[in-house]
Amino acid sequence: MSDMNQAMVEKYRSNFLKEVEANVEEGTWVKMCMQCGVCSGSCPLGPHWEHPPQELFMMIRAGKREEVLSSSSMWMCTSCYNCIARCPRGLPITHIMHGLASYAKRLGLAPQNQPTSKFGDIFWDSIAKNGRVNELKIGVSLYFMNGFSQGIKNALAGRELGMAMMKTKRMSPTEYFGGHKCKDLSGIAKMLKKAKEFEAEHITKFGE
Amino acid sequence: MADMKIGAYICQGCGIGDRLDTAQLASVAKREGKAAEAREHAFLCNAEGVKMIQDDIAAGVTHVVIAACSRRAKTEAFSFDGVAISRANLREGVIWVRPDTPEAAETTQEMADDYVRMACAEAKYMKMPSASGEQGLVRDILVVGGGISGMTAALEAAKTGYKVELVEKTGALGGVAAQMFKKYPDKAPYNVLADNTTGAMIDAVNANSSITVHLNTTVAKTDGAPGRFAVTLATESGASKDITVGAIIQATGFTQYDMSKLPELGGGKSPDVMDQLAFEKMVKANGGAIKKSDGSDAKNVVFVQCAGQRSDAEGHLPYCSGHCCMTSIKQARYVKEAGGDATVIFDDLRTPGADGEDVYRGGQEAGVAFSKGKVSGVEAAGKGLKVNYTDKILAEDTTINADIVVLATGMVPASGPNPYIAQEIEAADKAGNAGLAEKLKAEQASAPVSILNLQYRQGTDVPHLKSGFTDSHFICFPYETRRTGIYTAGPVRRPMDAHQAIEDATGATLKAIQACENAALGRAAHPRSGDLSFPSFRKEGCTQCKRCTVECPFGAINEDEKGFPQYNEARCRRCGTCMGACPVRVISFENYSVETVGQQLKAVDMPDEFSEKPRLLVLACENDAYPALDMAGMTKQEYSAYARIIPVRCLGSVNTIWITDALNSGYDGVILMGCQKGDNYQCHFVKGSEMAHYRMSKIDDTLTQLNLEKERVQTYEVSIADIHRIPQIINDMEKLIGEIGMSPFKF
Amino acid sequence: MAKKEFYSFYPGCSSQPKASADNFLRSSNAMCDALDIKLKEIDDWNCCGASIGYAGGGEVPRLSLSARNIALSQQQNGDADIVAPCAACWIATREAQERVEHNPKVGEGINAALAEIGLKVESGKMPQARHMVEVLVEDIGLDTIAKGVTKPLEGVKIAGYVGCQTNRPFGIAGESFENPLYLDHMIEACGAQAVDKYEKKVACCSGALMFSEPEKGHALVKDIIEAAYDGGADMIVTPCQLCQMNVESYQSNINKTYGTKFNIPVVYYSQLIAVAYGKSAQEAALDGQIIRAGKLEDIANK
Amino acid sequence: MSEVIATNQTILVVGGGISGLTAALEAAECGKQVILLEKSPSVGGRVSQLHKYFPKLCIPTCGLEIQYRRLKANKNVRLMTMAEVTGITGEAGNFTVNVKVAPRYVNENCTACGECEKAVSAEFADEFNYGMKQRKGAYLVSHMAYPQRYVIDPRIVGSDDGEKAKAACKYGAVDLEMAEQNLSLNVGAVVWATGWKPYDAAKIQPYGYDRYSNVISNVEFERMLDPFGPTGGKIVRPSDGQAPKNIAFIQCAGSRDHNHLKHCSRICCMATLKQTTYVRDQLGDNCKSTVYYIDIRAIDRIDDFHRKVKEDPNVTFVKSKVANIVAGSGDNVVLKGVDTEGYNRYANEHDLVVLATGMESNVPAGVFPAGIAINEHNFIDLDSDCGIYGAGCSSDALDVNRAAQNATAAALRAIQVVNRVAGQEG
Repeated sequence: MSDMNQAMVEKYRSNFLKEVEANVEEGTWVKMCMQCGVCSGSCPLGPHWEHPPQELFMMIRAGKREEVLSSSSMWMCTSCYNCIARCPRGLPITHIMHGLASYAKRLGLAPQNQPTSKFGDIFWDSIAKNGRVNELKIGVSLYFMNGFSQGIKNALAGRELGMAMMKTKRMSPTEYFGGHKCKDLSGIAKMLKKAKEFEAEHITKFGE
Repeated sequence: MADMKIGAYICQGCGIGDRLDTAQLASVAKREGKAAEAREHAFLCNAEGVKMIQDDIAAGVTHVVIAACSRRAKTEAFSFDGVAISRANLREGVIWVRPDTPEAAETTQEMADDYVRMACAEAKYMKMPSASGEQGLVRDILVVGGGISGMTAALEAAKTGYKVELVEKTGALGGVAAQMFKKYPDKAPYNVLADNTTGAMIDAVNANSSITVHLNTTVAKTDGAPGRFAVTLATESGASKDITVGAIIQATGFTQYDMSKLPELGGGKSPDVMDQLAFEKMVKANGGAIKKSDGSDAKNVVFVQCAGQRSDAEGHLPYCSGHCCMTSIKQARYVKEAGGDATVIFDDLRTPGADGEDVYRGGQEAGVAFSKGKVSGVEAAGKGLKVNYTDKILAEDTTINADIVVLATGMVPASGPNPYIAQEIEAADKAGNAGLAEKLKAEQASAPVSILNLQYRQGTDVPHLKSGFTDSHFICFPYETRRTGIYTAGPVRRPMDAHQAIEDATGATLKAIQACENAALGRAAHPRSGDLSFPSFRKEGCTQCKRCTVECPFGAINEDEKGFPQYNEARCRRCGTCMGACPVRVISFENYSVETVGQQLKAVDMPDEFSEKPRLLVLACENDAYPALDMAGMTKQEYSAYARIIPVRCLGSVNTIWITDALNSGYDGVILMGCQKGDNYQCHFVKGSEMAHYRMSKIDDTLTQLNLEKERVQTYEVSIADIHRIPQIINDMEKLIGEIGMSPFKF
Repeated sequence: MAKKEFYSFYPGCSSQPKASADNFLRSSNAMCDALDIKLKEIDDWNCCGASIGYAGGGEVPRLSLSARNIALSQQQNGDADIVAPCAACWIATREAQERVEHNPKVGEGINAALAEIGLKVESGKMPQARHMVEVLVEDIGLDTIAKGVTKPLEGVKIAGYVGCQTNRPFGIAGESFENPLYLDHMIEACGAQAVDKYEKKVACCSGALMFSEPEKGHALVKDIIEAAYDGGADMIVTPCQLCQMNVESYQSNINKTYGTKFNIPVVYYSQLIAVAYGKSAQEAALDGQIIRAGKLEDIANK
Repeated sequence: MSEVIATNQTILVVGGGISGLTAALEAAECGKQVILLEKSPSVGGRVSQLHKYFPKLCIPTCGLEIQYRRLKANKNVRLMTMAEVTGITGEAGNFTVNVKVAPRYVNENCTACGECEKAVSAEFADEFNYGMKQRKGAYLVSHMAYPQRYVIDPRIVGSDDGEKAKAACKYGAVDLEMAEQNLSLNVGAVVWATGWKPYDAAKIQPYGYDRYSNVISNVEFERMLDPFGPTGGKIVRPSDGQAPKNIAFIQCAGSRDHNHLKHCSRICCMATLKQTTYVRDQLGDNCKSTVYYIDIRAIDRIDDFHRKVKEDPNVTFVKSKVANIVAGSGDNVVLKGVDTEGYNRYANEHDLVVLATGMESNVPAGVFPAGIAINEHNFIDLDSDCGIYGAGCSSDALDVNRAAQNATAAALRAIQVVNRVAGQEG
């Protein structure tokens, strides 16, 4: 159990809802759910959700902390915003799902080898490093996300697509060496560092 | 009557002139109807036609026969003061229901001739009704019950300019409302809590010079009628006081369902399991702090909705008390404000209307937890309590710990004893329904004390509709009880919260005021609002059989010491059920009597047995069956030319003599059409249709005596929407007569 | 609304030369030239974090990225509308604005981060963030666009695939979330025929999850393409770079998995307009299609 | 109508539906002078379009017949139809009300003989049947219409039809010269009872009311049961006129929803339960009903009706707000969502969908003097001394018995104002 997780367990004994309200993006909305289920029915990857949003909200109220935070469900969110558009109570469900996912990750409870979680890291690193996405590098590291041998297989499988992209000038080998990036990288790094610190420092204080 | 002068006016408009020989109708009116004047007019309802009639009235016509459209049409044009009016329905009732063919012409004309004869006959026996003057204008109103409903009624009546006698059996005003810690605001936004303002209301009542408050007082006796209720108030000390009031509002509220009937939910087992009222009192007493019975702070409170409600289980309430979800949300907010946690376990969360969703959201914003679930039990767990329930969303059996459990038990109306229980027991015994009889006997044994102590032939209190709630036509006419001039308001009428009770009491106040005003003028109350006719009887003919006093749906008729009926005009709704009940036919209204109908059916020309022209008498309730017949005409539904339709005030007013007379005078078939009876009755006089059906079930003997087929007399429950069905019923009767043959009783 | 003198352009990562939406960038330039829309690119703009940024970035860092773009745009282009052609960029920017407006705590964090590089954003004082489509629909107007068409795309039947993020949660003013019509109207404005009742018009292409959950993504795209074929479409048009990529480039994989024979071009509205306005196939970046839009090329080459 | 006399002891009741009728009659039967305004050609309002009332399953026109008879009999009430309030100024005890009266083109000579209707040919969407049916340009709103007087549709005035109608009337009742009138009334108090309209189902985009012919609203379903209605009393699918076999009822369609009406409309649950009994009565075991709900709000004494319907094996309840509706096989549609009682996904095909659309208040903007509080749900808040009182569904989302109750209370408040003016208060 990560230290932070330990700290949170102690801080919010038996009140997971309060914890979510304090620490999760848009978490204060969770209590407003009236269990109509429109979000759950609207999700394009619905069938892949172990627990759909409205059920997650109920589980949060019921204090099922481990089950919620270690669930793969939130990671199924494709950010299609159907749930937000339809929710009769106006809950920002997409953001709450993102918030729960990243909070679970922060506490080290997110499921291991969750592909979207890993992809998220790769993506973020690319941004943090270059200020802009380096599609080629992301693609390659994606292939190798699950180890070298699997990576080769993936790379071969994806070769056709890669070639097509190159051929249509929608990807360039030069990307691998440098490629698209911002000028003020140091500034961006500073900014992100500060932002991360702020969030880390306030994570236990939001909503208070 | 020497001074009687009938004027018959035959309209030729709307195709009547084209389809009928109106000259012949006029001569029928003169020759057979004994009309002094009989005039035809191309367009009777226009200014000129109306003037023609008015001129005749000025010239001495006392009884006006309008042979034109239905009595429901052109009422503005054909309303003449000071004369009796009867209408022959030649349009909706004749030409619009008959085909415009040469073959049909003869029978259609005969139909019209008969309706003119009938209208003349009716007019001949009509008198202009006038009020009895039995009571004058009394602008004092008795309000029974000093809770929020009663106080509202008192204040509203005073504000309207009426005097109020407010009776409260306890030593203080305010009732349940006064015991509330906080309330919901009276207007939007509703997602906040407001201070209880009952105290201010009590002060306003005490300060109001038009309101006399009687504490520790009950109603020992209520006699009389609207406009002259003679009430005896009894105080705890034994003193008594007689007052006279014009109308009564019963706002006796409710008692909380006894939660000790719910041991499985911990009712009566732990002092920390309480009903909503007890919780409210506790919070109020502690100024907002939530404390357990041992005085320690309660951190977790669980609210169990629908406790012993919405259930057909023995001893439970079959209804939903409506307010409990809102109340639990309010109380859960007390807990949140005191820093605790509150969970509401519900099946359906019922917070309807504009304020309801605001209240629900308000509770959620405040952090109240809501869980759709079914509680299976509440038990002690260590120092606290444990609620076992099935979480319906997470589909699992689970438990939640609580320091206090609040059971949302229901409202039991404080409506007094059911005045008809003895009759119901008798009926149940007759029907051999032992189970029901037992249940009723138990109810009778545990009946509460009377509230009004009515000195009425039919019992001491306002009749119940269902589950002890005092009501009757609760959809269209929510205030109509079955005791004229006595209106119930608040939870005694239907489960409701304080906000609705205030609305309800305000409306009931209007009805009480209306009752005072109408009584003074001798005007009937709903549904025959404004009717001045009232029943009287020929004492020398009366056999004191008491049927009228027993069968009156409104308990209007008392008996004097000799057992003769006493009518109490102002209690009477003018339905004529008494008239229908009377075996010796001594009861009548000025403009509606055994004669006005009897003479109509006798006035019909009766072709002989071999004419192949049967005659079918249709006695149709004027409230639903008759309008449906009109609409059948408007939509050109054909029905038998042999039918002769007579509208009646209520099927309950049908006296079996009419049937016997009809059969004796050669009618081949008789059809009675009334409204739906039974639990979901639609009869505007509650019991009229039911009584009629009961009486007709006995007509068979008569038929056997005359040795006629039973099928010749049929009674139907119809609705105003049976526009296709009713003509069918008539046509089926014609067909039936074709099969079983004509009546031999033709002269 | 009238066309603005110029717009502060935020192309986003995919719409860079030789990036995955290079074909959009080129056709968009041709379109803007044809419609005389002036764009001033925000210098040194950065990635918006996209819809996957939350996983690594959390809330404040992710939103700081968009805040930086807003601040830069303000610095360079004053109050000019920020125009993004990419739905992710557009809503990320708008979300950052909303959060700054409504969540003081988060706003404080964002500005603390921006302070490190001498920038700041203020509630109520930020320029409008708009989608390129909004400019076309609201500022230019589809009628005006229709008037300027020189090479109507006659005989081409197109499924207007709006997707998610261009449509939700903000969407185009006056359009419904379930059945937006502007894209169909745009198709018709260009003289082509829009597929009526395209069932998958606003269905999700799986977005970023195409990379992490390819099988699930393929399943969604399969339905989107099938519905287009059912509607008798010659090609699909979309306003979204990620949709274009996901729907066009995995057809062969899908064919392998499902034994389908998909081979339907997926183009951008900018390419339709460019061609309809007489731009060459090259200017319209039709050579940037993995699955060539033959019918468009024929018209362009006429 | 121009010679309507009103004083500051007159009570003005605006709206001739069940609430307005009740308020007007109760006040008049207390001896007060009342003017009753109705915007449409006849009174009766929304309830006159209903087949039955819950929970008694009785006929609305049954109660209306009594109200109309009370109206005919009472000289204290003056009814003005086709009249609309355009503005109110003044204060309690002394209001000036501006009224616009649209021409009916038919005068009091009308006998409702129907000749004009026979004479004309052009047809228009029938408002009484929510446009599910056509009516002539000369028409009687319904068989129960009161006043029982025809109306000429302004669209045929100046056309051949207009002249034909005029020529067909033997009684000079058709007056094509009638013009709009504007009058101003001086009254002491106002009871506002303009009722509700069904929420525009097309706005609930996920349900595709505007895209699927077999998705209808609950008020349209109600009209299907009228033997003289658009389907001759038969429950049918609009797409092919066939009897449905599998109906879905969707609750909270536009209610309890921040995208639409935030409030709960109260009546829709009971209305749906009632409508399942229509299905049972007419189609028996040949048709199933499924009710998709969030909470079933069968308030107070009538909850037993709810339990009775639950016992019907042909009626299923699913605790779920339907996410969206997509095309199914043929003209059927598929409802997608999640049954939240234990998380069960469904994609259920139905051949008819009835949206339990909510109640939208008809309280207008820009008519009332300052100080009249209209809340965010567009209902009039009670202020006991302001002289203008919302009644029925102008004050809250109410069922019929609560509307009648509330209207009676509003009538008393109005009486208190005019009594104060007359110096009769205690």
